[in-house]
Amino acid sequence: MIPLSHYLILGAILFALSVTGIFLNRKNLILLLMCIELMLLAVNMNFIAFSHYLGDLAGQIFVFFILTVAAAEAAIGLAILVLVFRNRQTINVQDLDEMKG
Amino acid sequence: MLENYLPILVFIGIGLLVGVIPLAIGMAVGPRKPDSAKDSPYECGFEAFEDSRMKFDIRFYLVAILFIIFDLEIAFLFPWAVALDEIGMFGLLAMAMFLGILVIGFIYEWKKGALEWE
Amino acid sequence: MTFEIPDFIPVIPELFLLGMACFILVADLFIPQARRDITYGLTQFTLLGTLMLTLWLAAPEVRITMSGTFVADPMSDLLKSVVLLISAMVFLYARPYLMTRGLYQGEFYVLGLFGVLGMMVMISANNLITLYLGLELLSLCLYALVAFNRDSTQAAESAMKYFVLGSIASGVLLYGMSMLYGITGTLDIAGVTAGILTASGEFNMALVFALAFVVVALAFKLGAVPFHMWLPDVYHGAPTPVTLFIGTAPKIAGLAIVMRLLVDGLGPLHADWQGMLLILAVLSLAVGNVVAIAQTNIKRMFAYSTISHVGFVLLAVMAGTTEGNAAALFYVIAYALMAAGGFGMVLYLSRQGLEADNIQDFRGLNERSPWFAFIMLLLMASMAGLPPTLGFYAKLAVLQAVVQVGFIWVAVFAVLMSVIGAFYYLRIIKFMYFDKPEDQTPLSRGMDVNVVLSVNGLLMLGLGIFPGILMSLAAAAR
Amino acid sequence: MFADWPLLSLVIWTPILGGLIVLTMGDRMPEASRRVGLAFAVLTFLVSIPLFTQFDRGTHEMQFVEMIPWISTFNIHYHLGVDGISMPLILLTTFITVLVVIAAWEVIQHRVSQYLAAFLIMEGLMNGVFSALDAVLFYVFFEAMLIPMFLVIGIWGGPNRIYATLKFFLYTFLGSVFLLIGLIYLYTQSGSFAILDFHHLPLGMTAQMLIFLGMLLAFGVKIPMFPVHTWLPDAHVEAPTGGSVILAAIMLKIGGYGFLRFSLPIAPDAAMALDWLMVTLSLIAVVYIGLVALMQQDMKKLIAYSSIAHMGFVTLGFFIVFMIYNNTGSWQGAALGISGGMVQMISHGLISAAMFLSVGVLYDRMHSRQIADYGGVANTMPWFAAFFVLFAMANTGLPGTSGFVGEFMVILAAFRADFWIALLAATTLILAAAYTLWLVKRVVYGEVANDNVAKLTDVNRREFWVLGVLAFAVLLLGVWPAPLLDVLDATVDNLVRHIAVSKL
Amino acid sequence: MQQAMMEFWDGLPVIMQIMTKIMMIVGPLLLVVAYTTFAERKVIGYMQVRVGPNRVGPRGWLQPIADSLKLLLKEVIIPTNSDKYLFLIAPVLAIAPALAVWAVIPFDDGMVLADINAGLLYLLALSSVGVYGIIIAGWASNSRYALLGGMRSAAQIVSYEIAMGFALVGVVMAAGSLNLGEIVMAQQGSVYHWFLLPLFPLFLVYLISGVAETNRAPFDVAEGESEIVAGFHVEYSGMAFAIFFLAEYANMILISALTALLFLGGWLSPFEGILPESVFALPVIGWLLGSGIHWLLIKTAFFLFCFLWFRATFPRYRYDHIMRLGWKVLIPVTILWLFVLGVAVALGIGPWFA
Repeated sequence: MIPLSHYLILGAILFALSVTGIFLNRKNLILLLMCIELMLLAVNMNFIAFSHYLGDLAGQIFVFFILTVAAAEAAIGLAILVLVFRNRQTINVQDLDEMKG
Repeated sequence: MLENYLPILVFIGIGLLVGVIPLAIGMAVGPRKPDSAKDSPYECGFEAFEDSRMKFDIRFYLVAILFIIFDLEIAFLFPWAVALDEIGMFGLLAMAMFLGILVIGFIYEWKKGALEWE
Repeated sequence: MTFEIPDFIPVIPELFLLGMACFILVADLFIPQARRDITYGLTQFTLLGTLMLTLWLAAPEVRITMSGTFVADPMSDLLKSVVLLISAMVFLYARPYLMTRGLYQGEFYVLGLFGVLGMMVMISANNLITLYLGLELLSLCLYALVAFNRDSTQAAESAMKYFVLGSIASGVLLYGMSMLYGITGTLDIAGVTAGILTASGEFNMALVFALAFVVVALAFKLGAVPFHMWLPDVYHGAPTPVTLFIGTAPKIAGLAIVMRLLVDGLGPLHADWQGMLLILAVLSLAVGNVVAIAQTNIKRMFAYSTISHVGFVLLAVMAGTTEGNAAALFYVIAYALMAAGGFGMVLYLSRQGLEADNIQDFRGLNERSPWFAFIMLLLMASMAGLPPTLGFYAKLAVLQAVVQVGFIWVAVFAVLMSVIGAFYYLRIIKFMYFDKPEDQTPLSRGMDVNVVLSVNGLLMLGLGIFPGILMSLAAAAR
Repeated sequence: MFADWPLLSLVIWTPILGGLIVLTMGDRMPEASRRVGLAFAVLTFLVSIPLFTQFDRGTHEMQFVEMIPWISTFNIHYHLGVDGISMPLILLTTFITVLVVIAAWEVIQHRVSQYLAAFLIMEGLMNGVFSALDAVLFYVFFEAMLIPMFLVIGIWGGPNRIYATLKFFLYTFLGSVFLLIGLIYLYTQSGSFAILDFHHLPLGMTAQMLIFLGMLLAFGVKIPMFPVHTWLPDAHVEAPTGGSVILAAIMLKIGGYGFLRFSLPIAPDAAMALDWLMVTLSLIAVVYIGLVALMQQDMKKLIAYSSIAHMGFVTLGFFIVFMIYNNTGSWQGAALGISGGMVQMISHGLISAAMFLSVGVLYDRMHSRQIADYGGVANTMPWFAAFFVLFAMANTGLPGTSGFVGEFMVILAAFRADFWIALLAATTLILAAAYTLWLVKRVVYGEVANDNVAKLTDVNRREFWVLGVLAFAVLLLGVWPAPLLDVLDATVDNLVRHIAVSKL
Repeated sequence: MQQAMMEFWDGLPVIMQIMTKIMMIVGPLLLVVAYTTFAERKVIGYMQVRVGPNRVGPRGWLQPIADSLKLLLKEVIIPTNSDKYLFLIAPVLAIAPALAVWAVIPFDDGMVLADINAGLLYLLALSSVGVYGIIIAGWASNSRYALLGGMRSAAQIVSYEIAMGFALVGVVMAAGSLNLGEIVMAQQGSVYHWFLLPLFPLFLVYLISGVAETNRAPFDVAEGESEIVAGFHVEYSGMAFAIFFLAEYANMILISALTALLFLGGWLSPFEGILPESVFALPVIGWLLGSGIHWLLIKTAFFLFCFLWFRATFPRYRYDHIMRLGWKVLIPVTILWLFVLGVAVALGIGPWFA
């Protein structure tokens, strides 16, 4: 039996990786989208681990919903990405500077 | 219950091996005589003059996006289908509503021409 | 195991809205562009119909249904009604703009309706899942709406920023929720509260972590400093009608989840989150007000002003008392009404070829249209918190709550910041009244916009003279 | 017959209603707007007269009280009432507004209806300030006044109007928000926003100090006291004549009224502890600002500084009571200072209004406020010169004019406190005489200075009546102040009795 | 003897047992793949009234061996500018899932490597992984034709995967389980109990989708020689190419087997419930007519033959027609049938859902 903490640490590592990826990545928007997905997966990892160890199904149901929403989010993200590319011919993060931020 | 998955893991490993080993043998046994004409990408005889990772039709993206959405709906349908006997009429109606909304989305994309290819 | 058929009565407004949104989505496909008014009419009918249903079903007791995931109580009745009303106003103001820019499409309305549905779900969430789903339904619609003008570089860019930061916020929120779930073993908000109370001491650290994640995520969504980076760009880049939409009703829904999750759900941790909110509020007040002064684009200016208003709302929530919560509700409703009118005026001034999103565009409005200059005057006075407009009572209520819990210096700081804030609202009044107009194009929009915008502005005064009604509603909601 | 009428509400809402009516008339028929505006101003004045005639002079209790619940959540009431302090100020307001409306008759040609509406609405709001007995109601009226004034200065003002109006607004707003915090604190302590409840609320010294300082910021800016007076010269100079009149005659009095209604009764111990500060600031205002006034080249600015100096006198009268008590050990003598301050406020309301209107008369003809541009006006405008000299005399405190009564009372009170303070205060008589009379000399007397002055025409009938009525009032109050003092008596007496009791 | 073997077997470490079992699946499978290629050429040859390969070995029976030897000895060309690692990983990614899926396929009652509850889900998941091989191959080759071919076949596969998924949902609804063995057992009774009947539209959709999923004719535009040369594997040669080839045929067999399992009762005999019980008690004949692995093989072989048959018969579809068929015909049909099925299941109609 793998102890709960292992899963949680894995989840935390994934989460930290995604956050790091988001903040370090200055080149590619697609990478950014992938990091966001990774973040949700880290959360899912947590939920499933908890759900399993608590013997409560609600967490897994939540994961189901998160997955769906993540897909919808990815769809919209990609659509916006295409829009950005069409308007600017680039998906470089640093090029998104038309407005002072 | 988890032990049932061990064979699967092993099988995947073997599947990979079945891919890797012949490839390795092929590369070891086969000749290795590179020349520029042979190694250049196939262009119907033209010289390859630029990076061929060109832009491609936006519709491929569209298909990908639509696929993600629909495939996840299927993910919802599976557990429902398994439990259909137990959740009774209410379960059926709930899924009917869910599918109804899906169908509305489907009609929308159909009418909007997202499914047209030419 | 068979499912119990839930009590659908409290959910009727949502179901109606959902059904109508789906119907409009399909119906719009078969409506030619020239008859787009039908879509618009249906949308307004839907919003008003839902409003009627909400009011009709409103009741003073708490009704929990859908296996405990959905709650209808006085707070949800009040907030939903306001959300619906304001959304209807938003669509009304937006129409002339959309028509002149070739954006008069059914999708705008359908996305808007689904966004409203998302808000209603958020407001009625009694379970972390419902809360998250409502939030995402709203967010996804808003991302799409921001990018609605497909030929605008700015819109695409701001949509991307909004999307990325919004998604990160959702991720952070989920992470916090997952920890709460792990500690308390339930996704039910009331259960989470109970779980926290019974959780043993070894979970203290984890609880604070979870709390920090939740607070950060909520701050992101509300646009509190230092998590406000997306807000000015999104307000600026989005088409003005969308800015109008984002700037109004979602704030109400945002406060609703703060109430449900933070105040109710994590109520036992009040001592821990009070400090966090205090810092967020103080920073928001400072940054929002000071940076707003430097803006020349009115949408950006409103964005920073939003940040400062969020600071006020957080201040009220921070108090953690019933009065504080009521004050927050009152403030956010007042703010949504003001912002609707403010952006409504920007839309009112815009026309083919002129965005009217520059503060300079308000020059000499008093000569072009004294009436609407007066309306804008009321709106700005209300935002600045000048009596006898609604905005004053909102600030009064918040300050009262803050002083009551002994944070007198925070209250002093808040009012100092609102004096700074008054400056940039006055600047608009100055442009309207003291300067000569550059643009002499006569202003005329449809009768509907004229009337509703006027009512919106006069509401500032009307509710300012009789704020008791709204205040007691807000008080009853807590 | 008026006793059971809601007189105070009428006094507040009649002009506001009139303002809104005028506003909706728009700029198409300026003449009609003026007539309607005047009608409402006069009507309000008439309505306010019963307040005086029906006033019960024997009691300090609030009279004409109206009280209905307003915002039940916060226990806020629509609570109106007047006593001897506020009633004269309401009369002053309604009276001056009539004159302002008349004075604007020909001068304002641009957006007439908005101008008149602004003044009428402002009148209502100011009446509200003076009659509100609920702190929130007071604050609402107090702040709401700012918007019309902001617009009046900004739209119809002089070349530097935007700077002036923003400064005016932000100074006043900044000051008042501290008042708000103080009121909210008092609410959390007492559970209601009734001002009279605040009076009887026991408070610790720290709380009193903070509240007193907060209110000092609000009312000190308004009155204005040194060193937060700098907005006033700018605002006065840039404002149109009507704006200057209202500003000087009434708005400044709101500061003084605030001290009497809020600061002294709510935080008497703090006021006592800080009386040295208040007296010092007052004396600085009297002496230093008097000297500054002497240097002015601009007529309006000169009058503005003179106003500051005179208001310094008012605050001196209010806060010297504690020193009198320390000296004489009796609170009875102290009432003299407060009464004097009140008389000074009313009197200054009349005189400053008259002075600004006079300058307005000149400005309308010459479009200049520079003293240097004038000279020998008496030659071409004899009637005007007569009025101007009279008002200047009143401003210096010449016996027989209203200015004399107040100043005399305050100085008399000051002597009971401390000789040196009285002496310094008395210098105001000399200083005021110096700058005012020098102004008169330079403007009115002497040879006709230039062609422009030569072309001046004397006051017309409208201006004559406006100035004449004011002159009458100034003289009347100067020779027969008794009606005013009668009204003040009971209330001031009670106030002094109240602040004599420590709240600690 | 048998006793000794059993003891030997039980003495082996678990991992060895598993490996042995897997070998018993993979070995024959690869053999079948090899001979399917041969069969294909032969069948099509006869259909087109020619002989097909007949030189190597008796009647050409050694042809597949020769082919594989030839491919083994040819150079694996790695084009310049290609992404080397991805280029080599792609074929592995194509073959591994195609084989690993067999872990959950039951050959007879209980005769399954991994008897997991989520068998169908596993199957769906792994078959999706195959797309990666195709896309990566197209991308890594750095060739326009490969890229375009890769994109096209990926789009095609994912499009049909939706229809396929819906069809599978229908099966699950009918069977009430995701376990493939249980799905087969749910069809027990007689030939009328097979899901072929109540799920007939889904059966058709599944079969068509299966053909499209495997990029087989008439849906083989991705590698349509006349349009984009050979699709995603245009740059592949030697063993690398052979592995793609292998994967395609393994998938084909898989789809055939699955069709048999899901709709035709798998190893169940068509005579079950029709012939009297006593017949099955007979020696040999009883075994032949009764349920057993041979019935599964027969059914699989039939569908495999269909694959070849289609290729010989139908002209290639145009790409837009393929996409239209997938999205606008198959998906609506499946969704509609799911509604029908839902009502039928809820009402307990027929012998199937009672």
